[in-house]
Amino acid sequence: MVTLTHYLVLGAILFSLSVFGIFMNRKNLIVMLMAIELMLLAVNMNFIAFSQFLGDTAGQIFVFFILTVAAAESAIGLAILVVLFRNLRSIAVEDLGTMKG
Amino acid sequence: MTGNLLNLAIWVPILAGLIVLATGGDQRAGVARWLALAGALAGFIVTIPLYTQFDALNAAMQFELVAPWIASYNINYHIGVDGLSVLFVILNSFTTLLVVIAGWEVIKERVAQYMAAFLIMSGLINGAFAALDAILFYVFFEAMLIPMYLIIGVWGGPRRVYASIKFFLYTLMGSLLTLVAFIYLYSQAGSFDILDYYRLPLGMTAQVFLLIAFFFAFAVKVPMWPVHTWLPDAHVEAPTGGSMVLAAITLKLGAYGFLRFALPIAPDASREYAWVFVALSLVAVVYIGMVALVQSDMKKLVAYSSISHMGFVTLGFFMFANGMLNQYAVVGAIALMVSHGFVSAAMFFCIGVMYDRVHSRKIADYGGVANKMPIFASFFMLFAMANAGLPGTAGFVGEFFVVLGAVQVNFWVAFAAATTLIFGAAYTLWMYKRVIFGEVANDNVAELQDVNKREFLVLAILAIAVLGMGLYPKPFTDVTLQSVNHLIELAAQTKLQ
Amino acid sequence: MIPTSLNAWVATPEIFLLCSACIVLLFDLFVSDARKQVTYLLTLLVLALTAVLTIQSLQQGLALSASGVSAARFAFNHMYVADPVADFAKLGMLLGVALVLIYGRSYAIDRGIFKGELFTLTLFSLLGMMVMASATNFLTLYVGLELLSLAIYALVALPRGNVRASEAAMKYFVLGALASGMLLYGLSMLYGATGSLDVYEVSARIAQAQFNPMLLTFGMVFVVTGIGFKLGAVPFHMWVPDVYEGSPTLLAQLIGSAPKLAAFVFVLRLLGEAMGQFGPLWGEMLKYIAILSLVIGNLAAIAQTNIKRMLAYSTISHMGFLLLGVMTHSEIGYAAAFFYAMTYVITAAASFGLIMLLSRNGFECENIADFKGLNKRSPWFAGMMLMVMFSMAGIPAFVGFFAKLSVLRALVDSGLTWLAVVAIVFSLIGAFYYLRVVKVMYFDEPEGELLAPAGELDAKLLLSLNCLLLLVLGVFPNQLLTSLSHAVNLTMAGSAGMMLQ
Amino acid sequence: MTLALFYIFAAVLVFGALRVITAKNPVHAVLWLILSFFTSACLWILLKAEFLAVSLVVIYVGAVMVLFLFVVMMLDINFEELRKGFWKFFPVAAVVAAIMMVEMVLVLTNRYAQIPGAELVEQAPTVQDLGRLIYIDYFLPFQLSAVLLLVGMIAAIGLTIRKRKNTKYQSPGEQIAVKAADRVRVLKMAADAPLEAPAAPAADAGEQKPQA
Amino acid sequence: MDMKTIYLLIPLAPLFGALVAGLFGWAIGRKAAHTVTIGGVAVSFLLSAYTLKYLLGGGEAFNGTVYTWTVIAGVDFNVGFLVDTLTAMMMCVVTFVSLMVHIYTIGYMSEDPGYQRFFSYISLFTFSMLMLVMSNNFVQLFFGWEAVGLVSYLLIGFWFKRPTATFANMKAFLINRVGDFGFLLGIGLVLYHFGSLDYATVFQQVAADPAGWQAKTITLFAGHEWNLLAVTCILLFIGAMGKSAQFPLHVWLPDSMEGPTPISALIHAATMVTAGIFMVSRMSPLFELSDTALSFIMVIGAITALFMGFLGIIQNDIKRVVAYSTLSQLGYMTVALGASAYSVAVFHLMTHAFFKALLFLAAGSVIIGMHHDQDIRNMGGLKKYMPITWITSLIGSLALIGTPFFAGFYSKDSIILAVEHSNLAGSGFATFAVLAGVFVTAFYSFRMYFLVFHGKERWMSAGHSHHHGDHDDEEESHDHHHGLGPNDKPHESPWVVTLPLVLLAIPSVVIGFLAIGPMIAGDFFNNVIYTNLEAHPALEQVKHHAHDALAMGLHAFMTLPFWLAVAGVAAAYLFYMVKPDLATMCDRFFTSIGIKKLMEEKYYMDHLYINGFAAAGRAVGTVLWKVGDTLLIDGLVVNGAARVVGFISGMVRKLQTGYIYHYAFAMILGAILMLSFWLYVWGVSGVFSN
Repeated sequence: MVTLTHYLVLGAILFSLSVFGIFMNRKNLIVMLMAIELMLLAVNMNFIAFSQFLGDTAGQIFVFFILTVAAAESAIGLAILVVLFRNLRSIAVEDLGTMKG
Repeated sequence: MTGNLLNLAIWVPILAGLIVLATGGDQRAGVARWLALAGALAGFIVTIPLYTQFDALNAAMQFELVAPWIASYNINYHIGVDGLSVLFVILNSFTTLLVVIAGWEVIKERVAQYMAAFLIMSGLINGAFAALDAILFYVFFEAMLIPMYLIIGVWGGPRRVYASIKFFLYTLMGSLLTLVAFIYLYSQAGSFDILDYYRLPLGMTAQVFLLIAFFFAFAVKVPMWPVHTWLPDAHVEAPTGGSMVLAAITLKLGAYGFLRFALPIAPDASREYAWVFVALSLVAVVYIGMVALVQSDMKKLVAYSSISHMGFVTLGFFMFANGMLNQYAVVGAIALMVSHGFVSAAMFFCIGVMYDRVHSRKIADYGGVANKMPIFASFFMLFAMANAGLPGTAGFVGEFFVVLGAVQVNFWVAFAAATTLIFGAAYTLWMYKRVIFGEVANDNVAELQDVNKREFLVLAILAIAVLGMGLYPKPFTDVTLQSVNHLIELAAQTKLQ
Repeated sequence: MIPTSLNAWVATPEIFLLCSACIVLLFDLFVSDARKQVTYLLTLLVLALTAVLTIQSLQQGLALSASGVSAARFAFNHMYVADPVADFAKLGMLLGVALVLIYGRSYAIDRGIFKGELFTLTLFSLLGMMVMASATNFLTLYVGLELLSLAIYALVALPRGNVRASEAAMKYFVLGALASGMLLYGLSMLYGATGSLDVYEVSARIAQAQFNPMLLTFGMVFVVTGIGFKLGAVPFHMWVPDVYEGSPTLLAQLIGSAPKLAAFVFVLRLLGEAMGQFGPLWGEMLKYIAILSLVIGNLAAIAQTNIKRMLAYSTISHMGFLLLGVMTHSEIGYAAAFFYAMTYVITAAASFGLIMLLSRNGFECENIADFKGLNKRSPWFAGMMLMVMFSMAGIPAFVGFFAKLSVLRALVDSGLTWLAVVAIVFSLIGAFYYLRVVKVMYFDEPEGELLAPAGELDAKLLLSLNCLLLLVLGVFPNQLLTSLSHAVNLTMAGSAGMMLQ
Repeated sequence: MTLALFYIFAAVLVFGALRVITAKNPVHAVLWLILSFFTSACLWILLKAEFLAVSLVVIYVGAVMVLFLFVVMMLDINFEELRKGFWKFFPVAAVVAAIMMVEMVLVLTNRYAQIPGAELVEQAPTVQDLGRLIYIDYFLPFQLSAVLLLVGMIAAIGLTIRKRKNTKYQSPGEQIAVKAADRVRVLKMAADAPLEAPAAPAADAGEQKPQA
Repeated sequence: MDMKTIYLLIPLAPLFGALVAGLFGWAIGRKAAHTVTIGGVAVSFLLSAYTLKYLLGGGEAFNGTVYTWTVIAGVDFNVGFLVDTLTAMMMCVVTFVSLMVHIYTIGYMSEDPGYQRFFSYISLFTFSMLMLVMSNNFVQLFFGWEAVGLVSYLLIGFWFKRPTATFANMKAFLINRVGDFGFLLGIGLVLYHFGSLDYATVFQQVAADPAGWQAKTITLFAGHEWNLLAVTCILLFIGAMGKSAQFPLHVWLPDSMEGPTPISALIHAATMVTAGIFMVSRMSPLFELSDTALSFIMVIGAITALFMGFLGIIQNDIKRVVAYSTLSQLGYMTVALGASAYSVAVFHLMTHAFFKALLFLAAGSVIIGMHHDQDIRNMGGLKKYMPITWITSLIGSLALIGTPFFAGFYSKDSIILAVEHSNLAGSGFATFAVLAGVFVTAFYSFRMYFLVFHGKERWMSAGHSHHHGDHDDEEESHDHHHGLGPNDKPHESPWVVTLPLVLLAIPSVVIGFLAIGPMIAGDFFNNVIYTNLEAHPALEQVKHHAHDALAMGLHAFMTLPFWLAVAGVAAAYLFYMVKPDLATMCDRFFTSIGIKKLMEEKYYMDHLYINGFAAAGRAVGTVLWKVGDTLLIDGLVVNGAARVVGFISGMVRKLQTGYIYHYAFAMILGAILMLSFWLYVWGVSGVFSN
């Protein structure tokens, strides 16, 4: 019997993994962006699970919008990445350190 | 109508300051000077009725004015003076007038800003003395820091940056705590009206915390040992006018704060911990007296002497005997505040006169000034003697009564306090000897010119004030008596329940 | 469930803004690069008209409340509410954004970003803020937030050739996405715990104990994280200094001013209204965040030589102060925080406006040392900067003092006097770096050639008015204080009213 | 049966996710991400959210991931360089992530976190239901998400559009609109630039010149 | 004119002169300046004389207020006059000596550029001194007390270019301040316990219940009760010790000789230094009630009288000899006070004022004659060059040593009588001291007399190092390094100098004979000075003798003091006229046993003050400043706090590394911390325990 908790725990694991991916990644911004996608996936998992286990459709609508937003977000993120790459000739996270202190 | 007198005392200088500021750059410095003089004069004239119309037999607030200000916080524009504050409003306006004259041709850069800063500050200080609403008081009390900060920082000496920032932060530290105290009182009383606070019952713990907060705000301002170290720096670096106002007025604001806030609002805690204040005051008198003795910088010496004198003032405020304040001590302390206003302003002005000529404040750079500046030397002698508390000068009245009061409370306190008679004379006269007496010490001194008319005017006015108060202090003490009695009643009550 | 209805008129300001933004977008295509002034003026016109509509809405709301009816008017099937808090906040945002454009005009021209994107994206971000202010549904709240954020990410990167700008944009983007992921995770938990996405519904279910407290509070932790990021509170503040420094100054101004109001309303709706019952818990969390913000913000600011970075850290500490107001979870506290946010918008706008005034083509005013001897160059603007700095330091009689006063009062009222003492200790440390700016302007001699402030006359005039407003509001804060606290009271009463249904 | 499927999909999903963040090659990472999305879609189908599962595949795998791949390919990146120093930071990062995971799992599996009566719906909402909700109840967010996409478009175009470097063209509008003041200002700049900022700011100024 | 107006005029006339000469001296010139000041003092003297006559003629003593200085706690602090016989006598002495000094100054200061200033000062002094003696309350007394101190300060430092002068005046002021310190506390106690500072009120209270007041105690140290009046009186007397230069606060007086000689005569011999004596006499109702205080006074006086006399023997500066003599004589007066013979003290005060002023002025005349060489070793045989000075000096010296029928004899013998009959503790020592003092006095007085006026004309001998100054230089005319050249001859001073000598010589001879009757035996001081004759019967004995001045004089030839004085004179003659070698031998002897050194160092009192207290004060001040203020408060706390903040700030800054992953890490860490906090809250609420 798959319970709500199963999905929530799965969401939590995914969430933690993506967080891990974000702060452990030193070299590649694209992977960082992908980790963010993973995080949204985890959230979506939660929403759908709640929605289906509580019998409330609103959660699924939310997921729908998250998907939309994520798409726009990816577009902008990648655009910034491209701009950055043109300036820096690199997408290594470590090279993004001119401003600090 | 009478309330508007105070309004005038506050806003006339501020307005004048803004007008002076509007004259702009130094190409119109002359206009700025005359406008400033007119403004300062007007500011002083409007305060005269505060004295002439003051009812000395009445302990209540006079010239009161209440207008709603920030209704949602129950903050009112509530001003008024009683015997504790009226003198300082006048003294402040008087000093501002002198400061404007003192800086007449000495200040050559950014004249308008200089004059305006003093005028605005004068209004703000008057406001602080007249405020009967805690927030109003706080606003004036703090806002005053801004012009003073600029005065020290812009027209000051070589270490002006350090001094000005130290001055600002030191003072801010204390006053911020007081702000919390005010808010606490507000949460208890539902109003920021100081007179409401007087009636507010408070537990001992609350009173102690309030007293600590007030201590920080006002002890820094006074300044009491050990939070005094901003003063020598500020004084040394400030231009002459700045030192005059600092010593003559703003220090008084700290002492006034004890009278207006600490004693009546937290009477039980004040009585309980009066010994702390007494101890710190005595340290100020003795310790600082000794420190003053070894200063090589004239301004620093006078600055330390100010601390020592202010120690006398705070000593006078906390002379409790059997739960009652001693009237001699309190009146004496207030008289000392007024007289110190004259004397310290005069001392700083004298040093300024020499500094303008020689550009040094080091005692070692002088010697034999009397040979070249006999008139100046005579005035300086008078003020030095007043600083040492010689009878017949203003400086005596306060010290005399504080000691007389202290004897009634505790002989040894009086004993320690009376050492100022020796220390005060020692550091003042030793400096005077090294600076004024002797053969002409160097070429700088040899080229000295005696005081000019402008300087003579300031010196003469101050000399008249110093002698006048010394020979006939009754007009000064009379106005305070009833209010002091009232204060003693307030400080003798218990707010514990 | 609340009856569905569109009731779109309530949202006139946003609808107008959206339409106008699209018109501006289209119009701009037909304007040559040299005539972007026209777009600029059009944008300002849009802002002005939106403001008029918002004022109307506000008046309507106040009139309703005066007649004893709830001031809150709902639209879009209860996805949107127009209440006085929202309307006031929107006015603040409109003002903030307008000031960004006006102060930044010549700056933007000099840096080649005076383009259609600037105007449209700014308008869209404003739309996002306004939606956030009026959102009563987690979904609307989220979409508004993303609209605001995405537009700003793009704006920061707008000077495309600028390494620092793109670096800032990237940092902002990644961390912002992380934060919104956290926020979403939290929202999903809130949803799971209560089964609803509606602020009032959630509040009502909490009141009726129809929820899972553990999941709810678990989600709340993540929500607080997201809020912390938006406000730039420690430890979610790391983006703030880099983004302020890297982005063009006018965008730093945009980031530093209006969105704070949106974030405040966001906090108010999510924590204050939806989870007001759990005030003690999130209040406790916010307390530590606020203290940390005060500590880190003020301490780090001291070491800065770059004025934008310094202002960034100063913002962090200001947000700490704002959160102190919120964390009391009392109406007084909310009102104080609202006042704080509102006045902070004006103050921040003035500070960045002054920085831009001193920048010119080829010269970026960004070091504190660039202010050296400003009093000699331009006494007037030195005086203005002085007012801004003292206002930020909380010295009376500037408005910053009353902002701090109101927060401190809220703290003392809540019995947190010790916290008030902590707050003032750090604002004392804070005063040091504001003083330093004044010191540089007044005490130091100017280096090199005396450069007078650049900028157009209108910007200068408005900037002066803006700075003087700090003084005027400092002397007469009553009207604003009363209005804002009245608005907060109405909103909180409204949410209580909704709960009863 | 469902449980077994759940565990299989979950295992694949977690593994895929792990590989996404540890993959040496970003292209591989993208592919692993696609796998994760697919398995998620499968899980959503187990949750009877078929429409969303399909949407996920269409939107993410079809559009977003392709965009990612496109960008990865377009940027000329030295992948070997990117791998260096990965394991150096691993322990701390892993510990922190593990703590987070443990805490979250601990909470979610706690019995107080269980929602009583939470059962998978018998009848999942149809596409029609969803559509009604989106277009009627959630009209405002829907409109706004449209705006969002518009913003995404404007931003992407505004940031990345490039005029070709080798095309030289005139802009008559600019030429006409030039004012005397502009010329004067240019001259003035030349005069005070060296005075104002010796080294570093000059470099900054250079960087700020628009590329195009 | 009613009396109050007269009394007002008496001090105001010299004040007027002082103000005119001081403020407008530059405009009105020398002649006008001295005219107006002398006129003022003359008016004052005439009116004082009139007052005395009026009171002697049965006039009412006056006690009234001029104006109210201030009112605090319901107590009036007034400026007012109490004019009774004591006051009147003092007024006459003060104004008369002052007048003489004024006249004398015309001659003495004729070459000084600060001529007008000097006149202004001495007139101001006269005013201050009159205010002091005419006061009817403690405040005004203190006023005058400090005002004379101020003028003394100004006058000692009159030649402000001399480092020694400016050192001396500061020293004088500070030592006096030490006395005032006690005095002020004494006044404080008086106000505290009597609730008033008016003499009349205070004395009435004492008179109403002497036993009660005597029994009153004060707690100074926990558990120890002290007699209130003893404490009060001793404190008041400490003030007198400062002003009247009593051991150990005497050190300023010899140094004060740095001032011009006229003021040494006026201030540091005749008037100001006697203020302490006057004050104690004035307060006799208080002092009478405390035997402890009286004993203290007597012992202090005795020490001063004897040991300061010793120092007079070894002085070579003509003024210093007189100065030590003054110290010694002040000791005599103090001893008399201690013996409750207040009237005797005052009597000696008066006679001493005349002959000591005379001696000083004569010394000044000698100094003029010697062209400002003050070393008696360079003098000798001046008798024939300066006859008037010589004869008046002789008179003065005779009066000083107590030659029968001279003024000093009556007063000094009365003191000795009183002390001999005193029954207080310490009177034995005092008796010895005053008797020994007689010999010492005679010895040093005549040592000086012989060295100056008789013997070889030593200024002619080469080898003394002083050079003749340049008299053309007006500015420098009063500098130290002057003297008579080997070929110059001293000459008698002008009449303005000698006239005061003569005028002072007359009372030095006759005043004792004339006044002892009324002042000591009569009822001149009856209602003024209060003596408890039952407790302190000494005065009774004196009165007994004083009935008949002639008989007392005759009787003196058979008393010990007379022969002691004769012995002193004879010894001086032997040592300095007949056998100078003997003097050298003694000198060598005392040097070998160290006593000479002790005396040359003035019993090391100056060392104690300068290298002891003053140096310690400065050292402590330096330590407090450098360590307390600069190092601890400023360095450690203030700047230390700033540094700590700066340091933390730098640390905090380092946290901001610029890398996204660190930023993200911080965020996650924050989230985890909040999560943990939340878990903790839930844990506390007991969720995880069951």
